[in-house]
Amino acid sequence: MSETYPAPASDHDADETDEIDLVTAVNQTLDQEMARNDSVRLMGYDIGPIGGVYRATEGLLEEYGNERVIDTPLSENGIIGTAVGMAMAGERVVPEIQFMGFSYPAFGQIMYALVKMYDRTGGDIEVPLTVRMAYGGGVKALEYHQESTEAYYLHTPGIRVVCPSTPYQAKGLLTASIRHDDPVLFMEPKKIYRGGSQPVPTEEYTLPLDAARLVREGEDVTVLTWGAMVRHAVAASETVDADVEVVDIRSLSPLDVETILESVKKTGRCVVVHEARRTLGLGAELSALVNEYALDRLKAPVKRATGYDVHFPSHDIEDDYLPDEERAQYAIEAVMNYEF
Amino acid sequence: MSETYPAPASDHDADETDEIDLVTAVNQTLDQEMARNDSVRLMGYDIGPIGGVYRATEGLLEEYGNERVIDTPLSENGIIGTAVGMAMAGERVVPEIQFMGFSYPAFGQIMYALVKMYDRTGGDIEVPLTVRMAYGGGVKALEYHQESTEAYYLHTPGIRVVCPSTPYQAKGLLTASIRHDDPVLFMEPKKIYRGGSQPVPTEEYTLPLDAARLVREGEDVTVLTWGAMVRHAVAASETVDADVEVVDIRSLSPLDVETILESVKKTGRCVVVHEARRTLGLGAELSALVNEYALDRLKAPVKRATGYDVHFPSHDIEDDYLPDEERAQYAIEAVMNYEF
Amino acid sequence: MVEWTERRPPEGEYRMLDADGQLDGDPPELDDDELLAMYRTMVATRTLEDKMLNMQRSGEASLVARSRGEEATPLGCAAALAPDDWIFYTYRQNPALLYWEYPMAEIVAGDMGAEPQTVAEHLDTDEPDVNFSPDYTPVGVNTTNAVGMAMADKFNDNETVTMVFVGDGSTSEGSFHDAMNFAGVFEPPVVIVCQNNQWAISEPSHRQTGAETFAKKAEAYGVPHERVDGNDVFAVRETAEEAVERARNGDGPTFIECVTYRMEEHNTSDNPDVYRDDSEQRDEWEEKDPLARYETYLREEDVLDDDLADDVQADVDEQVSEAVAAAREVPDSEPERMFDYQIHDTPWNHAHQRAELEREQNGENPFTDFTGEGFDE
Amino acid sequence: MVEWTERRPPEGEYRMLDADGQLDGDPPELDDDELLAMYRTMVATRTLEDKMLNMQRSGEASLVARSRGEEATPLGCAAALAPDDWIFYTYRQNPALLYWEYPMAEIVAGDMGAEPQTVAEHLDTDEPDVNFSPDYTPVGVNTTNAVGMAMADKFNDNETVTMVFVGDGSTSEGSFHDAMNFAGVFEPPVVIVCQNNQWAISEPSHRQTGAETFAKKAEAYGVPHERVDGNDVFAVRETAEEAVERARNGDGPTFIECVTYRMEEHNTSDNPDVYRDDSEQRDEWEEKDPLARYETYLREEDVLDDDLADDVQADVDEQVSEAVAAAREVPDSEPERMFDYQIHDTPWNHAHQRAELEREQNGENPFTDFTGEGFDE
Ligand SMILES: Cc1ncc(C[n+]2csc(CCOP(=O)(O)OP(=O)(O)O)c2C)c(N)n1
Ligand SMILES: Cc1ncc(C[n+]2csc(CCOP(=O)(O)OP(=O)(O)O)c2C)c(N)n1
Ligand SMILES: [Mg+2]
Ligand SMILES: [Mg+2]
Repeated sequence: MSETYPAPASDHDADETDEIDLVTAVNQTLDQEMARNDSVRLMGYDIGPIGGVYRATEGLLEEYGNERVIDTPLSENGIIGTAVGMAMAGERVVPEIQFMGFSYPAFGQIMYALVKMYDRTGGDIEVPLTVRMAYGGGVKALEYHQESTEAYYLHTPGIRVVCPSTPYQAKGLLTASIRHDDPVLFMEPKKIYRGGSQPVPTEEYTLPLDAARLVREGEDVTVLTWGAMVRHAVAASETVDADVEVVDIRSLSPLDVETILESVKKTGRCVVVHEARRTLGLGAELSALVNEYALDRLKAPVKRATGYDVHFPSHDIEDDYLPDEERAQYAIEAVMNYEF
Repeated sequence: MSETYPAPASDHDADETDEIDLVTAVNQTLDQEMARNDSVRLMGYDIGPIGGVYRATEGLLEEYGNERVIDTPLSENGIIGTAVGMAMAGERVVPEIQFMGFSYPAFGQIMYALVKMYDRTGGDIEVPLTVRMAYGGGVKALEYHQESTEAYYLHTPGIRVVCPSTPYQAKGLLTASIRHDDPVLFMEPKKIYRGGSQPVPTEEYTLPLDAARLVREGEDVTVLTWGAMVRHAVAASETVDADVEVVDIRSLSPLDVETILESVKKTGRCVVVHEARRTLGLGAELSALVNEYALDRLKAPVKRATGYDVHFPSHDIEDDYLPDEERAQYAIEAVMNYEF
Repeated sequence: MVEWTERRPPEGEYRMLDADGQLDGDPPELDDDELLAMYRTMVATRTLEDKMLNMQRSGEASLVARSRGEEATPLGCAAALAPDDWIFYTYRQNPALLYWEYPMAEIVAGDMGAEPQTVAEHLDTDEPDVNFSPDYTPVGVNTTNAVGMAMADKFNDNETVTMVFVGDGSTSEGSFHDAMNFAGVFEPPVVIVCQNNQWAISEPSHRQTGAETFAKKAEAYGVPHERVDGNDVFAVRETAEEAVERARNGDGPTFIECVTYRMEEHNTSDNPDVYRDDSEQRDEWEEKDPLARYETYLREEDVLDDDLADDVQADVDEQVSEAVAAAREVPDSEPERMFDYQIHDTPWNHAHQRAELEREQNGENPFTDFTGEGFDE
Repeated sequence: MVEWTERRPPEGEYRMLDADGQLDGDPPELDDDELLAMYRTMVATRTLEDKMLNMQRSGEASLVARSRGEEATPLGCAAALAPDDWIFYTYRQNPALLYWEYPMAEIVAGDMGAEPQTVAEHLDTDEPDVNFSPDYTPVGVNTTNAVGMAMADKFNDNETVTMVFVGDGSTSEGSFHDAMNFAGVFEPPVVIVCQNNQWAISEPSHRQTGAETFAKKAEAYGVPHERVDGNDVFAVRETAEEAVERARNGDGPTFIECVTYRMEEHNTSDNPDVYRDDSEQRDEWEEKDPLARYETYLREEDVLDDDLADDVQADVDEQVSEAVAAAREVPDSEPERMFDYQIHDTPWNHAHQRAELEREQNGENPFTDFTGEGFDE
């Protein structure tokens, strides 16, 4: 099920590519999907004339008008609630929640309408919404602008959660999310919005929404990670004295359990790297799955190189909160050095 | 740190006890705490003349008047938001959220005000609120009346989460919660509100808010559970062919990691029983902790006998969703029979 | 015992039919068939709800909420719609469903606690001409969804109108605020009806809001509003028709407060004697009963007589009996159905947990997979 | 480029001082010291905010929001309070803070990104006479908390009044609805001020609400309301004083809309040229500048002259310099501080993670505990 990346250019058979960064990939995808399907509409505050506080929707209002790029009142609950209604009417809405940490006022509509309508109607009504949320820390913004609280949504049935780690991934996953008939929470790692460009096929393409991605093959230890942390995991892999396999979880819900277990069974060691707080962050579930289904292959306990169990701290110490190459490296070394 | 229970009557040195059920213990505690401290005020809808939909606040309006037992408009977000403001003014508010599944509209105020004020003010402003929520399934009610979504609050810093499993626990834990200067989410297992009486000291007493409770000692396998599931775990222990230790987690956040690890290190086997959905339910964290800190003692993987990763189903199949004695027993047997 | 003192809502709501069934002003332009269809809906609602109440008492149904004494509100509003319009409702609008011939057996089966797909598969019923949202448990939520749906219709130049019902208590929820606010800004074709029965479980409406009237809430959003006697089916219908027409003509949303009174318990798990002494108001409202009032009018206009009334009742009784019989045939759901409509596809966790559940049902241990590869040992 | 067209808010708001600084009606009962204190606050706000803007540009401060052109609103409202009252504010009310001598160095240090306890420990500042809530990032939330605080004061028969500021955009949040609704029902001593600067980042207020005015929102809740020229410090102050008095006398809440205009960027991460063409309105609002207007009045009344103005500016400059200097002395927080005020006590996870962090800081591997018993190997 897994897919290796970076794929050689020939892999995606793309005659034409654009050298673009992650936020531009998001922008291009929205543009292409809106061009392709009239029922795709964007909603959110500050997505219109200003093109989003990170410019992810730049230019789209001009191109598609204000009934397709809908600037709303400042209410997250109102955005999700009306977006669900539009979806019930057959639209394919892509609401933006400016920051993941501002999704909480919408928790009511998310729980009661977004993730439940399909089940409540016995499959009669689909809600094919893709909720875009910028997430993650390290940008010296205040309080809730820096959070990674995907765990709330991973414990919730009825919604998929997807997170890209590169421009190529962003385009393929966002295209697939918009086209999918389930609600999808699309996490955008804002720290790497402009964190480097790569050639991305100009043509539209999709990537699977239920498959982890093998970033780097290795025999000694598996690192499970996603989003803005992938780069740290890869950097750490290159400096430690071990043959590290890096798996980009990519589809956080549902999890690609096969790929995850396969990798850990092979290496016998596992480290999880994520920005979220540790207690009941996704690392907990990954560790539990490994425990439950690969215990006899484990050569060491699973270690979690994560954020701490605290509110996201102020600027002066945010870097001490966030996992980085060094923290990933320590975790890898710890499990490599473990002896029963 | 742990404490054994049921304590013999002499243990609590109580001359006088009342034979009461869990909801009556809650009612009695609220009464005693309100009598003891004028700043204790209750808030919620339907808590006044009607005394709560489960009668947990019965009689209190008559006794304390409508400035201490405050019937509010029908808005969970308004209840938590104004309760936090009252707490900032020095009150010790005990808001009721009628059902845990109705806490989601309040998620904004919970995240932004309740759990964050103490941190945001560098310890200057305390918010000593105890939010009571009836939780759990098996009562043939609709949708969100049956949920156990404590995981959302366990991944959240700045709030304690506590859950009693007996009338005696309910009184001691609720008293301690109300007197504590942290926000506490007090989960009330409504399925066993009237699920049996026991002698409870008439006098006020507290139980620790950070300690698990050893319900039953055993050598072969540890069952970690809480709330309405404790009775199933105990029942299962008595039928399986193994010497089972049952630990009532009781303090879900923060966890009493010492007691949990001590028990699992002793038995070498662990089962978690909870009503919540499995993925990122508390079982995930417990399994991850055991994996990380007791791997070399494990004789079998940790198994989770839990609810499934679905929306709480309709009446006709709710019993198939909920863990019970049988499911607990299967899990115990599975880990007992495991061989590396 | 502490009880709430009730306050009377301010006078001045629009009324056509007085408490004695006398019409003030022009008779509505409705032919006899239509007049009787409305009558039948009221009778059917009472008959069905009383039957369900009995089923609840005998343990067959789980929780029943009745609209007795409030029927004119959902009925008059729903009757203002046209085929292909949408209704978002709650547990308190059975007349709206029955007017549009929502399958009665589905209502009953739903109350008996089966999964919606089980009901759908076993009752081969026709879709009503008007679209119905599902009934949601969390209150207020549907108002925002209804406004969103109407926004889509506006953007797509559709002619359909969306109507949503909200209780007086539920206007306190943030979702109601969002619904009204988005409606004011986007001006979609939506009619938001506040069925003000003056109680939200145990709380009187003066504990919900300091507003003079619920209708006035619309001022905060620039939404046109009306206030009407919710027990007067003509006044309700006329007001709703105007709102629907406005919506259909592209002139945007309307908020309608229908003033009525909850005569009975909130639902079968409630006992209002504990919290309200309604002896005084109750009598007043008994006199304003929407069915009695309407029936008097129909009889005076010679649209209805004893024979016809008996026929209607007999017909309704039969329909209810058939519905109950059909609902009773709906089997319990297969337990595995709980996994069916979470997301499309079957991810690993669902496949695995479903297998666990099946093993449990078969008396096999569901926890014997230690490799993640399945159970075939 | 697509831009928003601006709409002018309806006329009719209460005004005392016209755009030329001419007073209409009785002069306010304020002595020269008080008049100058208000003047000084406006000057101090501009000076401080411009300084912080520069610090942001040079990378010293992270994100700066200015209240330029809106100063009369927070100033006039805050000046209506008395010691021991409470103010709940946002990033847009520096004049309220400075009027009550909130330590300037704390404002600067906060903007430089230190943990609050680090700031508190290193700046040994005095508490202002009026209580200030913390500044919360998520908008709307503080309104509900303020109403709760006032409810407590009412229940305790305290004489204190709570005032809370909310932006026009933030009235769209559910928490604002709750605040207003609870205020209407419980009638606590609270003054809710909507600082309507007509923009919420890139969205004009006509995209926030269909209401005729923001003041009208209070109708939905039965809360008395006023609408006032937010650039006229006398009108704002008088209106606020009446509201505060009403609150203090037990007559409940007031909602005040202050009509003003956001002259500059939302904050330093914003560029308004992208989304608004304010060339026309900007000039009008420039003419209504609250400081210029007020200064004209003071000069005409001979309360102020060039010398005094120079003195005030010099004094403010010095205060700002000192504040900046003091703030620059605040060191970065100890990383371990992030664990300090989550809950009281130190549970296992905090103790353990704190130890991990300390090891990491010391270049030791933080993941070597495999027993849960700690790191001493
Ligand atoms: C979000 C949410 N909170 C609480 C409840 C519990 N509840 C169900 S009905 C009800 C009262 C609703 O009153 P009202 O809106 O006046 O409608 P009515 O029952 O009078 O028709 C309450 C509190 C709920 N269903 N959803
Ligand atoms: C809950 C929440 N959602 C979104 C934001 C992002 N945000 C910060 S300020 C702002 C605009 C607020 O506008 P307004 O209320 O008019 O205040 P102003 O900035 O004009 O003073 C937004 C959207 C936030 N801080 N909190
Ligand atoms: Mg009602
Ligand atoms: Mg504004």
